[in-house]
Amino acid sequence: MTDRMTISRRRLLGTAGVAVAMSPFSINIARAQEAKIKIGFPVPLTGPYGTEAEDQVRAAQVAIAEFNEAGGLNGRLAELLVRDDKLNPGEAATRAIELIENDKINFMVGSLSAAVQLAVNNVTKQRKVIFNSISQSDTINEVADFSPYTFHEALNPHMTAGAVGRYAFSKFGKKVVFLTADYAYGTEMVTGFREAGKAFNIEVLGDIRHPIGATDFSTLLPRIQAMKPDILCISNFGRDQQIALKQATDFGMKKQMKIIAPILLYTGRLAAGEAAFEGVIGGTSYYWGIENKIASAKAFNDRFRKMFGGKVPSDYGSLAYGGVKTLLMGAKNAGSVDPEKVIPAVEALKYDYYKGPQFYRKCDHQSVQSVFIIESKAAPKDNPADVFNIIATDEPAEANLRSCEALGHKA
Amino acid sequence: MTYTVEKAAMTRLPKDGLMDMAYRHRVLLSAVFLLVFPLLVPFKALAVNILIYGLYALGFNLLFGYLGLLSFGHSALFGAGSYACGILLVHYGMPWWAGLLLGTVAGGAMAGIIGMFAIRTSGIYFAMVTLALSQCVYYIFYQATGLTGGENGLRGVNVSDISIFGLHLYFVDPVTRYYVVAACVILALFFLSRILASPFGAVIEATRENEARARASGYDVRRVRLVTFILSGGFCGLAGALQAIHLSIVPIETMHYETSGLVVMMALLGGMGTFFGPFIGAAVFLLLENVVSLWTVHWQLFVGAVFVLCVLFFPRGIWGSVLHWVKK
Amino acid sequence: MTVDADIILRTESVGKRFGGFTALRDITVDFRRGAITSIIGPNGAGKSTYFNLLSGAFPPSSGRVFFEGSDVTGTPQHRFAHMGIAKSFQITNVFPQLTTHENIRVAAQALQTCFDMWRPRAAMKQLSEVADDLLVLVGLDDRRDRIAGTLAHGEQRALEIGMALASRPRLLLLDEPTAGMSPEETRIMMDLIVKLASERTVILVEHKMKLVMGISDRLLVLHHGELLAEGTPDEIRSNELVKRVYLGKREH
Amino acid sequence: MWRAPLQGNSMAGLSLELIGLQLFAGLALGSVYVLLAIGLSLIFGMLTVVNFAHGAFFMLGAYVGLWLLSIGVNFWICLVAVPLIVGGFGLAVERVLIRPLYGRGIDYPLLLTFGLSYIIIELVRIVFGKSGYPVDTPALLQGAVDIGVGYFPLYRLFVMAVTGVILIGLWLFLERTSYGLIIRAGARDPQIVRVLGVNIARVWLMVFGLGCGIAGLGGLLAAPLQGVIPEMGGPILAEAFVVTVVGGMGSLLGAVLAGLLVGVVVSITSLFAPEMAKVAIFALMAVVLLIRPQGFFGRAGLMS
Repeated sequence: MTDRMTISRRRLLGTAGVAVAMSPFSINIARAQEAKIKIGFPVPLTGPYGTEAEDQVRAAQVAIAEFNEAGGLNGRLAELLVRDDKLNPGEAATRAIELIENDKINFMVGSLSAAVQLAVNNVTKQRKVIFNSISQSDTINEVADFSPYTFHEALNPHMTAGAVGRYAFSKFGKKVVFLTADYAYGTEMVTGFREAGKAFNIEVLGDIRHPIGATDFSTLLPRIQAMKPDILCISNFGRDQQIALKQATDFGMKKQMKIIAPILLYTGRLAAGEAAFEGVIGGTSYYWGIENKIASAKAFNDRFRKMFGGKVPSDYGSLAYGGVKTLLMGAKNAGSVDPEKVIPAVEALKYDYYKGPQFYRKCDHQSVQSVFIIESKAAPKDNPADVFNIIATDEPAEANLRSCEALGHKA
Repeated sequence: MTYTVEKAAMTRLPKDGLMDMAYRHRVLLSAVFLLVFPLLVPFKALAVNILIYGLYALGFNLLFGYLGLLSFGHSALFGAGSYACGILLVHYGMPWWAGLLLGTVAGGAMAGIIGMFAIRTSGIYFAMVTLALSQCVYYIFYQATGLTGGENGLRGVNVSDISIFGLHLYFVDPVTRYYVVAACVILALFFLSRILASPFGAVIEATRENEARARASGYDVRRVRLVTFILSGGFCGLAGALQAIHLSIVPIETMHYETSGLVVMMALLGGMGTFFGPFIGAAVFLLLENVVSLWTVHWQLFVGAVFVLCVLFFPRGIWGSVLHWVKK
Repeated sequence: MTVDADIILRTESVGKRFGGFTALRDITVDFRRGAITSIIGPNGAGKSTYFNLLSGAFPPSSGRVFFEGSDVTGTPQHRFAHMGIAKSFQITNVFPQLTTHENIRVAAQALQTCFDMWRPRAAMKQLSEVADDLLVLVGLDDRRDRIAGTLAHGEQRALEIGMALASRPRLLLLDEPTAGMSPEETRIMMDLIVKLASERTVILVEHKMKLVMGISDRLLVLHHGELLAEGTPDEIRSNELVKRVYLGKREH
Repeated sequence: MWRAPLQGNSMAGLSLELIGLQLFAGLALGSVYVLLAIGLSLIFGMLTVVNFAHGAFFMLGAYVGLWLLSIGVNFWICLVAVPLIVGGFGLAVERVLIRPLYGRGIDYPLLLTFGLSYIIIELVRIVFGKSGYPVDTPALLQGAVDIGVGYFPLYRLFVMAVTGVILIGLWLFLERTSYGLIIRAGARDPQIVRVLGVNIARVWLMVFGLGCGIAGLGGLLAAPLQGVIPEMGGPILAEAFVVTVVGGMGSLLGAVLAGLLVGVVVSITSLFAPEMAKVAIFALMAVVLLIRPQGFFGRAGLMS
């Protein structure tokens, strides 16, 4: 008994250490109890997506705080055990094993890259621990990687690209060139766009793959200009996206064609500046500006602002809120943390926690949800966080997902 | 360059009973130590990682510490073992032991392929050629998504039940996993110990000490290098294969050049050209990283500082310094 | 050509060019078995280049080298030890971190095994004995367990010759064996060379002509990369050409 | 399992103009490599130090520029100030960290700078944060101009021009000054310089500072192209290494020619199999090393 206490205290201090290092949030150590519901939370705190990861932690803290204030699970409170996955699947797997074997966590939520989520998922499903993934991937829906313990709160590329494609192809023309980062995220996006484009008879003039982590697109852009497309669809992530958009702007391409992207990252836009993103159209799972129309978003934003000095949550951050919240509400509804009871309870949820109505599809536990189509503004007027216009909403519909059969699940 | 503090210490002190005995029974000693080692580490998965990276550093050390060739391409050897094991288990349904065995072979084979090209060069050029070739290997594995899973990594290298001579073990259990890996590592230590004490071990030392003299004495230095590189690849391949079944995934990062840099760091920290140095380096590095990264997100500052201080003030590394001190 | 048992080594119009520079031109020499042959010449005469061709450090640009009647031109250097040719270097060349005994033991091992990774080397007793015998021969038996790098210069040269002998060569090539030695060390080395020559052929390159006159059976004189003269010490002494280009100048 | 590198329709629109433009883009890209590689090569040739922190100095240049711009310093002044500041930092690094390692073998400085790059990157993260910042192209240099085969961003032409100026300046420095004479002699044979009785320590210090300063300038120039982020030095360092090795370590002419060659190889690969652009760089290096292990203009056996 004493042994376990020391270990858990050491761990707690560790958790607190991470939290303090990333102030302003802190964990309530005083109230720490043996019977807390523990949620492991591996995110890439170090490295290029550190800012994004910090926002994920913040949003997850909001969900924890709300759950605990509402009395927890019959008085049993929840806590978040944050770990740095370093954006490395090997490290993430090690951390996931540690969280399960050592900290005896009840649930796992987290990840910011497809590779990391698949690694964590592999660990959790082998050990029968529920994992809610909060970053994009089509692969995790497929039968080979899916397990009953796998949930996917984030959008997947098929949904995102489909929504953006349906909007863009109907408005800007049929001649399309794809510029895509050469890895699963990018290729899955292109597949999604092409799939959506069938209905519009789009003509693909070029499908150019660039290596991930490219810092210069100048050798690709003249060729794209020569192809004279109506739409240039840039499917890459993070810094790749920022540099591609910046350099496309420098080459004067925005005057020649419409640039679209499956996802416009809120933090990415802030890092790259307004000039690079101006006029680019893309999708997002969440943008704080939807609060004018959606009450749950308003409530979530207000709570977030209150806890973190007026900041607004980012897109990937808000996914962490949803991911943690659904599992905790599932546990609450099930009256237990036993995975076999929590799974059906989460499956049964019809929730509207932060972005309008959502539910998990039975066969692949993919969250069916809306996709917001946004356009990057020229220059924010008075609020520096006011960077996007919402120009359309792709309402939640199972029809926008790949069918269960296509994913290899039995119908 | 010379790192043979350990051996020199031994030849200097042949009569020193305790040291001599410790030296002769070093494999047995390490086996005893590894038995209790998990109790000293915060969690088992970390202990397993230390064993795996220690083994990886051991393989690297054979080439760098004992032969004197600095490779910046060892990630390709580690990765080859990892992917071979993973692919055989996932796509061909082979048993775990076959994965480990063929992972070892794959590490050696990859070393053979890279070595055939790289062995013609030496010094900094050898480091650069191995770096370039390992990057090529990285991109090949990256592109071969059908087999390797590409950037998503290879998932599903799941080993749950294993049986050894009628003994049934549940591999997912952390304690079992640790001791299975530890057994493999002790086996590898035994092999390394035999190699170092063998006639070929003497050739390796001689080649490092003085290449021209070794050649004049009648040794085919290029082949000595190639064979040592292949042996090094075998150890690294086994380490990679163990990692695959430990994590049950093979991330593409395994092949990345940062994985090569990591092993240089560990070997340097522990003490190059010493028997236990690589394990001590791996243990200290991973424990520090674990502790510091719980304490601050800026753990890389710490890693960099340890590295710089080590180069400046402890070029012999931790274990090398200890042995040097004992020798005095 | 006919195989003459008396000829151990033969170079047939060998030459060596480095880029545009011709270091050695058209040298044909027969080296007699059992003799001490010294290669002499002023600085830059091509002595070292010729020595390196004989010892296989690099192949000639033209011509051929025959050892005991077989063509060894272009044979990799590590094969030479196995054929029965051993050499010592101009600059001291031992395994500095190994003991004196281990230095010779490793050298002796080359004839037996290289890639044996399983047997403990301690089990190969006869190699250790060979090393001990050679230590006695070169006068280092009292330095057996010293780290080679800590030996005196003359001792290291002796050790190197011991290592060369470990491959039981029929032909021993020595590149300026007394370079940098004190007069006392030089004397000991010369005695050793004469002793060694009783059982094997010795070819040595030497800068100091006076030194080798007394011990050599034959001399080769190189000048500007060409063979100037060849013969017994007496013949060389009386050779007008040699006198003009070599003896005429002040010896240093 | 292999994806076809070419999509069926991707050859459309291949014209002479495009190939010309592509070659030009390659040269423009290469000129950034050159800025990094000449420093690496200079430092290696003189000090036999493989500077793994060179990418960090590149990144540092971008951040120093960012900081100067943010406090209102004009971009044109930055062009002078940034290399001076980063070069000054380089001097300190050589003096304090690298000098104690001379004579200890070539691996030690390499390993030290490897660790140093971690420290520099993390310090920048602490000071400037983990996410990147945009850097606007200077107003005078915005837009694209017609270069005969098509339009090309003015700023990239400017980067080429600056690289040209640096190369000419460096050439004059090496050819016309006594320091330059020493450096050239030293790059050919470090022994000679020592024999000449020159205070080699001062020359080495200066060469290291000079190399780092040029890397810093490269970072500043790259900032408007790609923004700044603490990790930006990593990929370019790998590419600069390839350039240095292909050109021959220690050879300035080699660094320049190889830099442009690598740029062109990348741009031509981009035309036919863009996803292979990175592989092509390393494959080029492997091939060159196999055919000519010392690189185009390197001294054979330098490092054995």
